[in-house]
Amino acid sequence: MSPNDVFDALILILLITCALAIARMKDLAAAVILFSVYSFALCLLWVHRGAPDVAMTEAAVGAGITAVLFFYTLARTGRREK
Amino acid sequence: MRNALALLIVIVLAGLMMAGVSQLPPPGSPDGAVHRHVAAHYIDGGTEAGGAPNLVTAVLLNYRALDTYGEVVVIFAALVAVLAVGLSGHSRGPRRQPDELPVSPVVDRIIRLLAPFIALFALFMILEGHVLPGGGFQGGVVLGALLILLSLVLGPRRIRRMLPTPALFWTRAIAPLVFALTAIAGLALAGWLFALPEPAWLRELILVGLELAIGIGAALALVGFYLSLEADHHD
Amino acid sequence: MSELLLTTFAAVLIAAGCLFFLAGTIGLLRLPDFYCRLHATTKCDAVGAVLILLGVALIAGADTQTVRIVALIALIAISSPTAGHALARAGWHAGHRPWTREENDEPE
Amino acid sequence: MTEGLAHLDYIAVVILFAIGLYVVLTKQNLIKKIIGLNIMETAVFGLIVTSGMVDGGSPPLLGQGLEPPYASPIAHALVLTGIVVALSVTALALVLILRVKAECGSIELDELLEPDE
Repeated sequence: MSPNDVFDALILILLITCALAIARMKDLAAAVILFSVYSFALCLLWVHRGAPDVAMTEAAVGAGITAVLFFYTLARTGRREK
Repeated sequence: MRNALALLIVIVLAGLMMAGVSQLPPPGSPDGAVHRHVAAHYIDGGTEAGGAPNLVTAVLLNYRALDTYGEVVVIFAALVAVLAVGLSGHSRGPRRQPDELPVSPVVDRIIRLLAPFIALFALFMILEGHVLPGGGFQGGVVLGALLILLSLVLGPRRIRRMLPTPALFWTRAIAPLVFALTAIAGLALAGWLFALPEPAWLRELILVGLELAIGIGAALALVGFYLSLEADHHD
Repeated sequence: MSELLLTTFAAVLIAAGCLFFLAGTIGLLRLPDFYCRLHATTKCDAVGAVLILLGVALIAGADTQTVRIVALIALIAISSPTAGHALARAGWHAGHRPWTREENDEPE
Repeated sequence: MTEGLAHLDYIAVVILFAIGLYVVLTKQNLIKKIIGLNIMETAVFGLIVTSGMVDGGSPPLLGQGLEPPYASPIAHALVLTGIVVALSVTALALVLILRVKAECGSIELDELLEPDE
């Protein structure tokens, strides 16, 4: 197993952990923040896969703008899931 | 009960997908389906046929320009739908207004300091997108993020004043318009839609124009999404 | 000889940066309240990342890459403390009060 | 990659997709459903980018001194368009949710589906 594989495997584990945490989370604001973390991990993986274009877009869209849009919605609908 | 049923469905589906995925060649092997057909041709074609050294841009703006046109139209349609469905001028749900926290002077100063650099970087990504990683969408997204950041710090009203409505009306549609123009120009000059005409400088000019249009369109779409979600005093 | 010296120095810088990140992460997991955790993580962001980038810049040598790395260091040095400040301010406004030993004997 | 781990990426992607689908199916909160939808989308993007990768490949940039083999540019272009469209979909869904909240006063699906007396 090369260091590259270890790196890949760690990121994949981080991704799955984040996704599971998002699924369990009752606090929607925390879920959105976790989704940002998830997006950043994904974009790390994509730089590693030789896709810098995609990684840049994902960093700006997934981690930045999506979170802002979600937060503005949460400000009006309440942050707790019933 | 319903959750258990959903879990069962998901597990069955995941099992089927696992079975399908295990038939694929392992990721990274050069004989995957993705690498064998047109991709090899695109890479061999190089800068001459593709029009841009960044092959992603070449695929987006030259080989698959029609697809990109469709996508640009999708984004524009989403923007129109958001603006139409948005709560502007309607009875709004009570917004849980946090008592106004004035912007910290530190944050305000730093954002003002950094904003020109971010804008420069976004422009660089758009204009150099056919050579280096980057391009219309990436740069446009960064530009949109910058505008959103500014409106978080300076207040949405300032941003609205920066983007006056009559100008916005046409600028929002710039990406589909420029794409349609390019398609027709290609048809007239070289015989097929989105053809890039011969002299190299003209090609590059067209590519940069397309990138700029995509970038501005994407940035304005993002700002439009943001403003209509944020809207308390939409005009 | 100087090559070796340079590489060693770069390695030391990168290792120090990683140490900062480790400390910051442990702090994030172990410290009792929002402000302490922020205190730990902001430092690892600012100092750790800058140290690692300095090491990388040393290895890259006099190159166009180095200019970009220096610009990156400047941006991180400016923006990371600002983000920490904004977070702490927002936390205070949202009603988090600093943890003190007298009020809560048991850290969570 | 070593033999047993060869399909690790694909397996992870399938797991992510399944988690997203589970969130979409079971959660009653509409915003949570949208987050689940986003996870599903990113899982699909992950699948496409991963299948476009070549071992030891470099980003598909000509004239930058990068050596072939290059990763497949088609996969990257597809995902690029996909990300931006996904964002548009998310924004539209969020605006619709705000509208539902304004009209019906709730964004929990089970409360919305209860027949009014």
